[in-house]
This record gives sequence, C-alpha cells and structure tokens, in this order.
Amino acid sequence: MAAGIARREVMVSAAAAALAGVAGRSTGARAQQKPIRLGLITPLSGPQEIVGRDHLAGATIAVNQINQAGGVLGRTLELETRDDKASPAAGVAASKDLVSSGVNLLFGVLSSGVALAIAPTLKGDDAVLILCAASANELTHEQFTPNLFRASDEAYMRQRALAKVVAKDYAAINSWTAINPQTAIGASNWDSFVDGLNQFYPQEAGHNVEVIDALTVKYGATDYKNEIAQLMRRSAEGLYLGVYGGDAVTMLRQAAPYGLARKFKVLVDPGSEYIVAQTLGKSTPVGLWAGIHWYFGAYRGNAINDALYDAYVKSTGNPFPAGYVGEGHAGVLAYAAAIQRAGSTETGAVIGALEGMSFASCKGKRTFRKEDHQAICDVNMVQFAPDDTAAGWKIVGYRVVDGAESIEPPSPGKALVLNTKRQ
Amino acid sequence: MLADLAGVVFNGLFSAMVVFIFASGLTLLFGVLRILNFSQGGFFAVGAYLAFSLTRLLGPALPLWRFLAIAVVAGVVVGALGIVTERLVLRRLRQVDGAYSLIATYALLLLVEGIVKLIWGVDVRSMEPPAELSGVWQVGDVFMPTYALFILAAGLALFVALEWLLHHSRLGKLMQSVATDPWMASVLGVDVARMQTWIVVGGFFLAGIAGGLLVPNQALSPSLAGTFVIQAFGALIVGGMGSVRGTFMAAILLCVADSLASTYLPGVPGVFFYITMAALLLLRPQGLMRGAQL
Amino acid sequence: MLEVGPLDAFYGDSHVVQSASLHVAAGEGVALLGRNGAGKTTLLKSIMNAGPTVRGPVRCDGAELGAMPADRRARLGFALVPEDRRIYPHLTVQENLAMGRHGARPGVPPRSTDEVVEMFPLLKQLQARRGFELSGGQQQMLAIARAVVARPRLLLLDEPTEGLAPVIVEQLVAQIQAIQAGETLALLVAEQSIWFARACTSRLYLLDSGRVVFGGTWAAFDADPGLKRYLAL
Amino acid sequence: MQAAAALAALVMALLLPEIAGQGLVFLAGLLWINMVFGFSWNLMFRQTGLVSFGHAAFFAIGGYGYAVLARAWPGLPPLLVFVAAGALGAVAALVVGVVALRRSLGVYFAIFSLALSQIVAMVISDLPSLGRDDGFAGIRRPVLDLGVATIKLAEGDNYYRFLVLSCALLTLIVWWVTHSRTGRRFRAVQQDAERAAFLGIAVARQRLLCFVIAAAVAAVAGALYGPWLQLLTPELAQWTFSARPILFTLLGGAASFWGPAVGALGFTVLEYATRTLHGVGEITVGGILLIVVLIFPGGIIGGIIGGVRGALGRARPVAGA
Repeated sequence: MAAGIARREVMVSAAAAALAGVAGRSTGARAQQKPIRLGLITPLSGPQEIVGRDHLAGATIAVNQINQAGGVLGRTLELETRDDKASPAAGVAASKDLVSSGVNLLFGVLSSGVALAIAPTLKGDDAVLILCAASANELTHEQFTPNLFRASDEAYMRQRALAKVVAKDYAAINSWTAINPQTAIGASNWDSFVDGLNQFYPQEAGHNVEVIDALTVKYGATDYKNEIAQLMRRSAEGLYLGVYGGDAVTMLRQAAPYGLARKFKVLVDPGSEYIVAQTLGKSTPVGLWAGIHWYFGAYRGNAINDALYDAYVKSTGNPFPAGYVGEGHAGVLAYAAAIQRAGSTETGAVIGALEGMSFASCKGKRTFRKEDHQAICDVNMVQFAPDDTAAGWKIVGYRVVDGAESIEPPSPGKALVLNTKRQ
Repeated sequence: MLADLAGVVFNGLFSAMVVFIFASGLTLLFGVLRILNFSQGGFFAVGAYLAFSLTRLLGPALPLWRFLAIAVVAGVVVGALGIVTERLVLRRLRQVDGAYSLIATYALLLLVEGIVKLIWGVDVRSMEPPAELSGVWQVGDVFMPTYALFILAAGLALFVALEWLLHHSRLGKLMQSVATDPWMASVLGVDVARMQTWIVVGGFFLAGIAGGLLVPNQALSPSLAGTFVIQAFGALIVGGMGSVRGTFMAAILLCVADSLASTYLPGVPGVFFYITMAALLLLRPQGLMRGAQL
Repeated sequence: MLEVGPLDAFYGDSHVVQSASLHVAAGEGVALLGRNGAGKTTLLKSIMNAGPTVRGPVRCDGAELGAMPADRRARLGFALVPEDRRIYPHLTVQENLAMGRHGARPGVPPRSTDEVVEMFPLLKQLQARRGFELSGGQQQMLAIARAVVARPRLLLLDEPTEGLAPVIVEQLVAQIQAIQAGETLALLVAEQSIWFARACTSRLYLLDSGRVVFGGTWAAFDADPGLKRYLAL
Repeated sequence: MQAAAALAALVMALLLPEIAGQGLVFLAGLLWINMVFGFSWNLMFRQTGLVSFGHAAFFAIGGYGYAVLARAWPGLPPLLVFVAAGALGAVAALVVGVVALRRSLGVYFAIFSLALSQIVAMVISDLPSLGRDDGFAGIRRPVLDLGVATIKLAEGDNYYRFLVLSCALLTLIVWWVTHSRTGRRFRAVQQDAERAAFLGIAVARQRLLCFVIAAAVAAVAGALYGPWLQLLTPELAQWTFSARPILFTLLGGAASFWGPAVGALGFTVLEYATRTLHGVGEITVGGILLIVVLIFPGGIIGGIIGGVRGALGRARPVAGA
C-alpha cells in the first residue's frame, strides 16, 4: 500500500492541475469560446438505470469541478447525456445522435453489448469512446478499434486481481466453486478468476487449488434453492458468487436458512459493489468480499478522491458512492487531460493524446496502454460484515491491487488466451 | 443423484406455488373478462414495495401476524387501484379486439413500472421473512426452509379457497355465469358492469397480496414487474381458458419439470420451463382443462 | 305500459329498425310478425337496450328510459327470452332458475323454485340436470320459466316456438295463458308461427325491412289478405 | 394515390442522408426494418387472424442465419445470403407451422409461439459461437457484385440506400401477397374459417402458407438488421421484441395495410422525442401509448379516418332533422 500512495503522490497530470486551478485561464477568455461538449452514453431507464445515474452523478461533478477551476484550454465543459436503455440499438442511436449534433467525444457505457455495438461505428463517425464500465475482454482484443479506450477495469484484470488477493489472504483454502449467471460475462469472469487462482495460489500460498465445476443459473432467476442445495453438498471452501446485484441478493436471501454463508470460508462477489450489503443489511454474510470500480476509503488523502467524495455526499447525502460514480468522473478527467495534452478536441488529436497517456483520477493514476487502449489501473475490493447500526452493515476491510500485476499482455485484434483452462 | 430428488421436487413445488399465487389474479381477470393483463406484474410490484415500506415503517420486529396483515393491506390498496384502473382503462377495452387490451395493459405495465420507480427509486431492496419463517426443516437430506413451506401452504390455501368460491358458492356461480354469457346475465337483471368491476378488484387484490407474501423471496428492483409475468401467462394458457384448477396444475407441471431438468440435465437453465410449455400445448392444444369453467 | 318509438336501431353501420312505433298495454298480449331478418329480434333487444345502438324513445308507464342499461330494465319488470334461449350450460336447472331472481323488482319477492316448477311441471324431473343436458324443448321451457321467476310485468318472447314439437307448443300456449291469468303480465311475442301468435295475443304488428307496415287486431289482419305477403318466404 | 404516396416516401427515404445527420439516418434505418417487421406480422394478423407472440424468433433466425453464413462462406454473393436467411426463416416456420398450426389457434398459438421464441433466445444466449448475450459482433457490410459494377456497402450511406431499397422490395412483396388471390383466400379464412372450408379453401394450408411467408419476410428483415447495427443480441428473439410489431400494428391500425408503418413511425418519433427525458421515459411512453389505444381503438389510421368522417358528418346538413 505504501508504495501505491507514494506513486500517487509524485504523479501530477493535466487533469489534476486543472482541478487545482493551475491550468485555468481567466473567466473572460473562457466566455468567448464555445464550451467543449462531452457525450455521456449510459442506461437511464430500465433495470440498469441505477448505474446510469451513478455515471451521470460522477460525470456531472467532474464537469463542475473542472469548470470551476477554469475549464480546459480556457473552454468550459458541457455534458450531453443520452439513454442507451442497455440496448445495443438504442446505444448506437444515442452515439450517432450525439455525433450528428457535433459531439465527437463520447464516454460511459455500462453494458458490453452496447459497447460492442457502438465500437465498429466510431471510426466511420470520427468519434472517440472512453468506456467507463463495460468490461468484456473482447473490446480491447478481437473487437479492438483505435477509436475505443477503456478507462475502467477489464474483466480479466479485475478477476485475476481478486484471485490474487484470495490466494494471499485465504492461503489455507484448497478448493473453490462458483455460482454464475448464464451470461457471456458470467462465464468469462469465472474463467479469468480460475486463471488467476491457478497462477496465484502456487505463487502466494505455495499450493495448487482444486476448482469444482461452477453452477450456472438463468440471469434474473427468482429461485435458487436447487443450486443452493447443490452448493451445500459441495466440498469446496471458497465460493465465487458470480450472480450479480439483485440476483445475488435474492440468492443470498434464499440461502440464509441453509446456512450457506457459514459453510464457505470465504465468499467473493466479483462486481456487485455495495448492492448486496446495502440491500441485505443485517443479513449480509460475514466477511463477504466484493469487487468495486472505486472504493473511496482506499484513497483518503488523494485530493481528487476527497473532492469527488465530498461533492457526491453533499449533493446526494449518500455516504457510499458507487464505484460507477468514480468511473463517470474519471471519463471526464481522461478527456480533460487528453484535450489539454492535444491542445485540440479533434478526434485524431485526442486519440493520439490518449494513447499511452497517464492521468490522475479518484483511484490514482490510470495509464492507457498504447497498444490496446486498455487502462492499467488499480483494482479495488471491499469486505463487508453485518453491523448493529441502522444501516446494518459496515466495511471491515479493503484491498488495492495494481492492475499491472494481473493484466495480460496487449494483443489488440486477437482473442485473449487464458493461461490455464478451467477443467 | 436420486437422494436429492425429493429436494428438487420440493423446490419445484415451491416455484409452482410462487407462480400460482402470482397467476391467480391473472386467472380471474382472464377467466371472466378475457383480458390477458400484462400490467399484473406492475401491480404485483406495487404490492411488494408497499409491503416493504409498511414493514420498514412499523419498526424492526416483524411477527408473523403483522407480515400477514401487511400483505392483506397491500392487497386492499392494490385492489383499490384496481377500481381506478377498471374505470379509466379496462372498462374501455370491453368493446375492442383482444389484441388491443394486450397492448393497453402492456402500456399500463410501463406506466406502473415508471411510477414505482418514481416513488421507490431504483435502488435494490430486500426484506427478511418474519422470524417464524426464517428457519429451516431438515428431513433426511432435504432442506425445507420454513418460508418455502409457508408459501406452499399459502398457495394451497389460495387454491382451495378459490375453488370453493368459484364452484360452490352462489357468488361463484354468478361469476361463472357472467364469464360464460355476460349478455344474458345483464338481461336477467345482473349488474354486469359492477360485477366485472368487483372481479377486477379481486384480481388486483390477489396481485397485491401476492406482492406482500412474496417480498421476502426475491430482491425488489424496478425489473420486478416483469419477473413472473411470462411464466404466469404460460401457466394460465397451458392450464386452459382461465381455469383456476388448470392454472394450478400447469404451474406444478411446468415448475417441477424445470426444477428436475435444471438439476439433472446439463443445458440452458430455465429453458425447460418453455420446452415443457410448448410440449404441453402441443399435446393439449386447448390447455389442460379444455372447456372447463374458471 | 310500454310505448316505443319512433325508434331506430343500428348494428354498426346497418340501419336495422327504422322509425318503428308500437305500444303494449298492461296485461295485453301483442304479436310482432315478420319475415326472417325483418328486424323483430333487434326491436325486442332495443326495448331491452341489450345490444343494438338505439335512437328514439322507449317509455315505461310514460317514463322515458333513455340510456338505462338492460339489467335495470330487467329490474323494472322487463324480461326477454332470447331466440337462442341462452341457458347456462354448466348450471343446473335449479341454478338457472335462481339466476332469474336478479331481475326482481324492488319490493316484489321473486317466485320460489317450487312455485316455478309447479307452473312448468316438465321441469320437475330435471331440476338437478345441467343446462347442456337438456333438449331444445326443455331449454325453451326453462328459458321462459327463468324469465318469469322475477314476476315481470312485460315478457318479451323471441321466436319461442322455433324448433319445438307441436305438442310442446300447445303446452307452451297453455302455460303462457295460465301465467297471464294469474297476474298482470303484458306479452310481446316475435313469431313466424301465426298460429301460436294468435293463440297468445289479441293484437299484432307487422314488420318488414325494419319498418312497421301494419298494426291492428287479428280481425283487421285477416280482413286484408294483401298483408300475408309480408310473411311469405 | 397509395402508390404515389409510397413512392414519395421511398424517394424521401433515399434522400434522407443528404439532409439529416447520422443519428437520424441510423434511426430511419431501424424504422424501415421495423416497418417491414410490422408488415410481416400484420400479414398474418390481418389476413388470417393469426396472433403470434413469437415473431421475433424468425427475425433473430434470419439475423443470425445471415451473420453465420456470411462469416462461414465470405465468398458467397451477399444477395444470395440474404435470400438464404429468408429461406431459413421460412423453413423454421414450416416446421413449427406443420406441427402446431393445425392443432393450436388463438391465444394458445400466441403463447405457444412465445414459448418457442423464448427457447430460441435462450439457446442463442448459451452458444459461444453466436456470441452469447454479449452479441454476435463484427458483422460486416458486404460488397455487392452486380456484374456491371461493384458497390461497397460499407462505404458512406451505401448500406443505408441498399436497406431502403430492400425494405421497399419486401414491402412490395407483402403488398402483393395481401392483394393477390392468395391474399384474398387468406382473408376468407380470417373472416369465416368454416365458410372458407365450405368454399373449398384448405384452411390449415392457407394459414400455414401465410405464416411461412410472414416468417420469411421477418427473417430477411432480421438479416438486413445485422449489418446495419453490426451486432446481433439474443434480445432480438425475446418476447419484448416480439411485442414490437404488435405494438406498431395496433398503434397504427390493424385494419389498414399501412398501419404497422404508421405505428412504427409514431413509436420512433415518441422514443426520439423522449430520449433526453431521463427517469420518466417509461411513464411518458406508457402513458402516451395507453392514451392512444384508449382514444383510438382503431389505431392512428382508424383515428384519422374516424376524425375525417366525423368532420364530414358534422359538415353535412342532417336530413330530416
């Protein structure tokens, strides 16, 4: 951890300077130029709306902060939002709509399906898209396009980082199993996690680990009792809870009478952030780990982190900003830094500036790899336990893993190859 | 493998009762008014959210009687919404083609979903079952959560009550008459419009009470409204023209088949529900209870 | 007791009854004759406000009924026995009769099942049968019996003899006359069978293509042989 | 007059990229596909009274069929691949129809078709080779070799124009089927199946034929959709997608051939107009739909006709009043 903090302290990027007011010009100069418009594409209706609102909150805070500090290149930033309804067609319509109204700098996108649909249109439309959540590996592999960047975790990097942490912290565990949704991302997350288990258990714990076949359930299923009964009979000690968000809540709620959480020594939820704990309250399984895009508590003392956290709590009253708030924020900061660096908002210039660029964000430095445009950034994890307070839960621990330790080498245009295959 | 057969069947029966409880109101509306009500899921969600909020409001303790009382209150409130819906929407659909009522109730589903979101927000919520129902019974290898046993009992009780009401009470005879020949009923002096309003109220009441009873079963989120609708439609149609008995049997067949297949046949989870549905519709093209009443 | 018209009735775009007028006095029997498709059924349903779109007045004891729905007209003392009888197939004879109680006028207790069965002895043995188990004649009997349960003041019979054996028709005449003798019951019978109509009524209206072309006594009808053409096929 | 209006619409559709931005052109492309999808559904509904809740399955079969064929045999002439996708849809419909149509009708067939399409959706989302629920990505816009010239559909608005012309052709086919002798036979089946059977029309065979044609048209629409979005997802086979042609048809007016087009246009306008109303999208779309259905049970076209008639009726002096 100490090394990480030191690294963040020495790093100054254009965006950080902008936040501190260094790069700003006088308001007089700003007023003469048209604002720079950034297009946020995110689900703002339907079941995924909750994430879209977090994206929007983070992005809005970033735009306000940068504008207060004098803007970028003396111009203010302006947010244009479009609802992608988590549907590929609506996402492409949103992106084309933004492009035809003169917005070429796009960011956001939660669903990998939406990202995969927008990606091939970017080049023809002369636009850039910075992904702030969509995590499918193929976006920076076989579906790589020079106009696409990803500022947030990629599935492989995140899952292997989780595996690294459990290999270190739960070295005594000899076998893992999982319950996953029947989705592409569910399967690829688990495969990546297993890849990590097979690499990091020998490295960190000094022994191999047994992987017992994952159970798969329908996405959005309402009954998990059969799967729970099967899990109760398994010999595995670690459980990877691949089911996401509301499904994880339903499953854990139904599992409570069986004592599932007590049976396993550790439960890892790869990406539901606070949803499970916030929803289950006092019924939160003791010691549940969850992957999160950004955990504010891990970056106290980082000026960007603290300013974002304070602004978010002030505007919403919610003391637990979801990681997506940080990703929405980071998307704006990435553009601010790139525009500053390029001295222009032209697509080509911004792409050139983004490639290989490091920028400061609420979770420290992120660096876009030149080759595949994936950002190398920290992977965050938090651990929960029930509590006697009104909320009923608390955070009892967190981990920060440098993404560089778990990411694969870049191979744009080619599919990701796993080190080991799940057996 | 065979050791857990009992458990798998138990879990299938549980799912069947969940689907039946949800579908019971739908059956009433379809049986009498011939309306395939898409918005049922929306009103189910209203019932569930209401129960959630009432439980929160009344403090941390949740004795069983209060849980049941809250479910009834949710049913009554949703039933009252039924009067409004009937006046504003459903009544106007009597004269038009069935397909229109489908679209109208689909639009209503969107509307109710949006309103639920405005009132309760988009955060995922969840509620514990009452203390009496949060344990588990273990018989041999089979785990039976008490909440699941309760839902099983509730589904069965609901079935028996509806069967009695429809087939043995005077009100039931009257409802059946209105269902089979509303024109003749009105000529004989029955206030059919009022009767139909009450049936809508009854159907909505059942949606609300289903919401109240099933809150602890799954997370509450804006997508709850669409969760059971398709499965319930399946049970309803496989059962045959809105017959309660048929819906009950179909729910059991579909859910137990799905439960067995998802455990013993590797494949796509959830798909067996639909395979069974298609197969049953081919075997009994008019539903299980062909020509039966309600 | 009943005054109708001039009344127009429509099904969608088709103008089925065209400015028809008629009246029926309390306790009086009136026949409505005409060919198939002349508009008899539509006229009866219009009086009940049960189906067609109606324009023009229907008065009961001088009061205009306006848009009053069928069920309230039933509780005013109107009873319609439709051509297709509409017996509830899943209900027993007893239960079908019980359905008739819904049309009882306020303050007038409906007839008990026993009382009705007494009037239609044929139904006695059939009380526990379900509607779908009855023959056509039995169904007709039941339909009329069901209609008189509520002690109506006006009975609207639509083709009661259609498809019935002559013996049964004779019984029917006797029963209708018996009911009429018991209390003030006006009768409006739409028929093609002149014989039956003549036996139950004292006056008639002739309907052709939706218009009333004749109204008067049977004697007047017999006096004008030219009127027969409105009945011939 | 209808022909002139249709031709004018076609010319306007072809000229759209000259006057509108990329966003509108993309939406317009979706709209033309939606219209064809709606026409194909209404062909069954209006002509034979068949209600399908699973029409999306054929759309998806066509879409995925095209994508798989184009990927497996890049050398095949693209037009042939589009036709093959349609044939795939037709064959699937034939199998389903032969098994089910004779036995199950009305709401039973509706729910049966819904179950089938859910199965298709679930199978697609389980097959890694079809991209599962992330979607079948990287569908290329092909190069047309017309003998005299080659047209690269990937360039500029070429694919859009190809899409417009293809949709026009499909519309023409549906129009022709509707108004031909076959179409009149379908109509007889819808109005009175018993009478049609008495007149010597093989009712079941007519229904099946109509079902197969509708499925083939939907499948070609699906095939056109793939290269337009350059991605296919399993949602295309789900009931929510099956609900769209029903929505278009009833919103526009099922009694008219052009009903689905008017409905699709209305729906697209509604969605476009509410695209920045975050958080209240469901309420506005649901509310407006509900109001339209309640006020105009004959759909938008029915409402317009009724309105015109009403205006004429009022203007005319009432005789004898």
